[in-house]
Amino acid sequence: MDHIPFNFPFLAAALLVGVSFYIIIFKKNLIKLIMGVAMLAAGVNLFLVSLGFRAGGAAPIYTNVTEGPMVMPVPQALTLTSIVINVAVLALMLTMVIHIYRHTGSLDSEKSRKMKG
Amino acid sequence: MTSILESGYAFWNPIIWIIAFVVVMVIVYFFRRRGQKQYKKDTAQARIFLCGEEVPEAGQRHIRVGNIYWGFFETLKEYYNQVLRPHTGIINDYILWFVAVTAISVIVLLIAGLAK
Amino acid sequence: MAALITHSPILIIAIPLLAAFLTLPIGMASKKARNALVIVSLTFVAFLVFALARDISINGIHIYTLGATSPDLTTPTGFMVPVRIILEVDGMSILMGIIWSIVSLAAAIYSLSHIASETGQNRFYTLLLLMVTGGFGMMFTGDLFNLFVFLEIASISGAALIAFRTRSADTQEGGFKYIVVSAIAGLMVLFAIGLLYAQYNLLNIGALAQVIQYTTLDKIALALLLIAFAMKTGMVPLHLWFPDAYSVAPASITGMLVITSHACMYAAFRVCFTLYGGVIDAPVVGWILIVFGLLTMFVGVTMAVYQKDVMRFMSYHAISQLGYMWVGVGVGLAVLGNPALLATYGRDAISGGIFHILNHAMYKPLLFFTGGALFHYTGTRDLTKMGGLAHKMKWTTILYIIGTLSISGIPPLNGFSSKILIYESVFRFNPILTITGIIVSILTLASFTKAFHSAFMGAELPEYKEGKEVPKSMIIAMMILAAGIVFITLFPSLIVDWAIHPAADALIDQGAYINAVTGAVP
Amino acid sequence: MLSKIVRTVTNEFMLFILVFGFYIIAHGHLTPGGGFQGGAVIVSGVVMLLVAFNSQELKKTLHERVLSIMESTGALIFIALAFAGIGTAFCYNFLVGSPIFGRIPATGPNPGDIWTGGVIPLMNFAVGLKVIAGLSAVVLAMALFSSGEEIEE
Amino acid sequence: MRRITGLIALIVLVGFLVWGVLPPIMHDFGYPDASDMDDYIIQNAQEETGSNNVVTSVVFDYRLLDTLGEATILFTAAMGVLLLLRTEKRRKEGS
Repeated sequence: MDHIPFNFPFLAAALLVGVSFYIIIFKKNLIKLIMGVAMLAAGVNLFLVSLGFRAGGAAPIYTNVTEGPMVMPVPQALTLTSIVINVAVLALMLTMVIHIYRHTGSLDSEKSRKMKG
Repeated sequence: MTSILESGYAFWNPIIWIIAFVVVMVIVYFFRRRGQKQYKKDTAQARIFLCGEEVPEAGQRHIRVGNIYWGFFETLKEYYNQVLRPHTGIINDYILWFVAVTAISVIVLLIAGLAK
Repeated sequence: MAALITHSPILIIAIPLLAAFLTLPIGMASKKARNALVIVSLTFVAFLVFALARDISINGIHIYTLGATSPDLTTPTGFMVPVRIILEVDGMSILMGIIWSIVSLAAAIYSLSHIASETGQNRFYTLLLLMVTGGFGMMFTGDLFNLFVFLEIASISGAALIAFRTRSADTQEGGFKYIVVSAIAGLMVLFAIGLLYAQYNLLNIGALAQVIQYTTLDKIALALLLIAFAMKTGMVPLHLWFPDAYSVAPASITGMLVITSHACMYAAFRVCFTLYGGVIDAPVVGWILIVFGLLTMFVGVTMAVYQKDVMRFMSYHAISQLGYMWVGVGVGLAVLGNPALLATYGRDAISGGIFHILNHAMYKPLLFFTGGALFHYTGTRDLTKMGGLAHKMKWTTILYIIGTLSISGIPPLNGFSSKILIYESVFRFNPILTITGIIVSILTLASFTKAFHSAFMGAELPEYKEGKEVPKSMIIAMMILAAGIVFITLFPSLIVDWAIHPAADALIDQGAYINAVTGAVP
Repeated sequence: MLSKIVRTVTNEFMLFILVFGFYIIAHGHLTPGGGFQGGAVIVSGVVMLLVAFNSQELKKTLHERVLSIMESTGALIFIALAFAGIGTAFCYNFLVGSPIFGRIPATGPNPGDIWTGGVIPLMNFAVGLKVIAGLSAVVLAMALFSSGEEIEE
Repeated sequence: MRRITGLIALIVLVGFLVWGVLPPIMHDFGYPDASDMDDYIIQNAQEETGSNNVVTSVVFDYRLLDTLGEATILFTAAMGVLLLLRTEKRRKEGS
């Protein structure tokens, strides 16, 4: 199989990181901010898992596999770990946002702010 | 002696410092012994004298934190206006600072790499 | 005993984990048994840490390969690259481990009565033990991705603990800010790990340090790693989340969070000195650290003078103290490539920075604990509502005075002995740094005097007439840290010779770290 | 609480979801999958139940207390399996070559044998138990809290 | 003002990231530079761990401590969520 132009998966991962940073910086809604964090995690995971790809490689599982090169297993393991970590982080973030909304009645990061200076 | 800390120019020894401190305290106590003899506690001598005025209650008499170092903040008002501006308390700004500082340091590192 | 020492690195990580998994079932049965479990496990871990420290002072770097046929078999036989996760404990790691064991034990003892009136204590102690696990893992691991995992463990449990008091909105806000910042910093660390993995197909720090090239991708990865860890540390201008998170947490957790930020600082040092040590553009990175360190010192202390909330006030002081460490170690990093200057003052500067980490880890949790005692007594964190508390809280007052003198570098306390190391070594690099440090120290003393007057001095206020001194376990926890302060005060050079100089040499000597992994001759 | 049709279909499908999830957990060392993936599949079934019936109905069958105990149990089994290898080294796969799950498969492509993998299948089960309990506890707690009534610990 | 600075910083950082992952600097997608560790694992995973699924053998044998930490993080998150969503009605020692 030939080269994929512009390292497209890496490029997509980097652009996904950029878009999610845009969301995190410029969207005041806390739920949107959490979505931005989730997208950031997705971008990093896409980058990690696409690191291990080898052209024409099969999944690194020997059960009834056809002979040939195999893609790297370690990035897939790292991605699995990072996915679970991000699930945990998102669950906790959403819990705190629920509480913030209970207390302040607002999801705007500027209106629901108590501490400054 | 396990207390001598060799630091660049000189050394630092807390034991010697403490000994000197105790000696000075002894001298101070000696001077204090030779003070005014006919001072008696719990008499009119011990009461606070405020130009003959009535001394206010404990609650009013206490200087609260807001009033301490008023002149300091008055002098440095301009500085504090500047330094308080980034402390917005908005989470989006925090991440914006992170992105900005990361970008700046990447630029610095790459330019330094080019220079050599 | 020998087997215990051999396995101690993983036991130190795994025993708090096991205790955390056991806390909930046991706590449902009996409260006393749960508290006993927490205290006993943390005490045993502290004992293991000191035994390991003694072993390292004798035999050098302690290495542990997980899952291998023999713990010291770092690379598979007949293969040059480490495949499994390797724990690597050297002088610097074990110093951080000693700090973390002492402070976590003190915090657990402090919590016994500080949160006695709250619900959900089983889960509180579970998360506390998990946080201890994360901290030890960050300090002892020799694997980049493993570092990221333990960083996330410490961050998530810390965020949940910050938001422990759910009745008020600001705790939730502080916890939310902390976890968002931690998640983004952790993801950037992960991105940098991916950049390194893409080039060298390695995750072990020592093996990476052997083959790293300092290419463009490595520079981007270095910037991402350094700034992400610095953000977790609370370096100006990335410190904005710091007071929000630290001021609302329960005081015992705040004391532990200080050490987690030191652990992130340790990770940043590990990246600069060990991972990139051979190839790094030392003066540039050193000056980056120095400039941000100066900003951190000055902005932190000036913001602290301005504060009226006792915990925010102390959090800003924590920020400004972190600046001393950045400056000291940054100066050492700036002259890393120059052996003559390194021998003249670079090593002293690094030692001063690390010594300040130790001292700060003793007196800043103590001050946070006294702040928590004030909160426990008055029910508020607002200094404007306090006054005349010294009449009731005698022990707290004495301990607060010890911490204040120590943090403002008043001789003969330990803050002075580390600050004089930093001042005199940094002076030869650039006098401006020393002058700034002295000014910051003066402002620190001034602001703590202000807080002391407004909280403790003055006549007894009517609203605080009744009520008595805080419970005994809080006093004991503060006493532990005060005892550490007094010991370091009396024998500074003992500490420096036994703990600080080995740590500084462990940072400087990159070859030993690499050899411990790859077994190659330098 | 949705209509009767939805509830009946959910009840029927729950069985298949459970079987599929346990299949993924059990064959984690032979085919793509493992404890986390299978656990997530089963928790998706729990979420389906949560949508079909409301949280109060589900609370009668799933208690946070039981779920917490289950999660702690899974975690304890996991770390105990990791500790068990400490004779050689922590996390050592001590069951390879032993009668339990001890067979070594033929190198290279092979049809696969369920009786291999050493501690890996056991750890898959422990992690699966943990993920099922933990995630469903989280989802249930959030649903109960946002539906207005507080959970009891 | 904030929007301008934010956009500039964002574009600079993401520009560096994109520039870094494009071919001259990053390796071509599908043709990694080095793969010693992964080749070793692919070759020896079956004998050492007895598992056909190499990813599972990495997750549960070679990098088991990461997986332990990952399970711990899930445990932590469940603990944290149940801690934060606990009842506030009972003032007595709860849980």
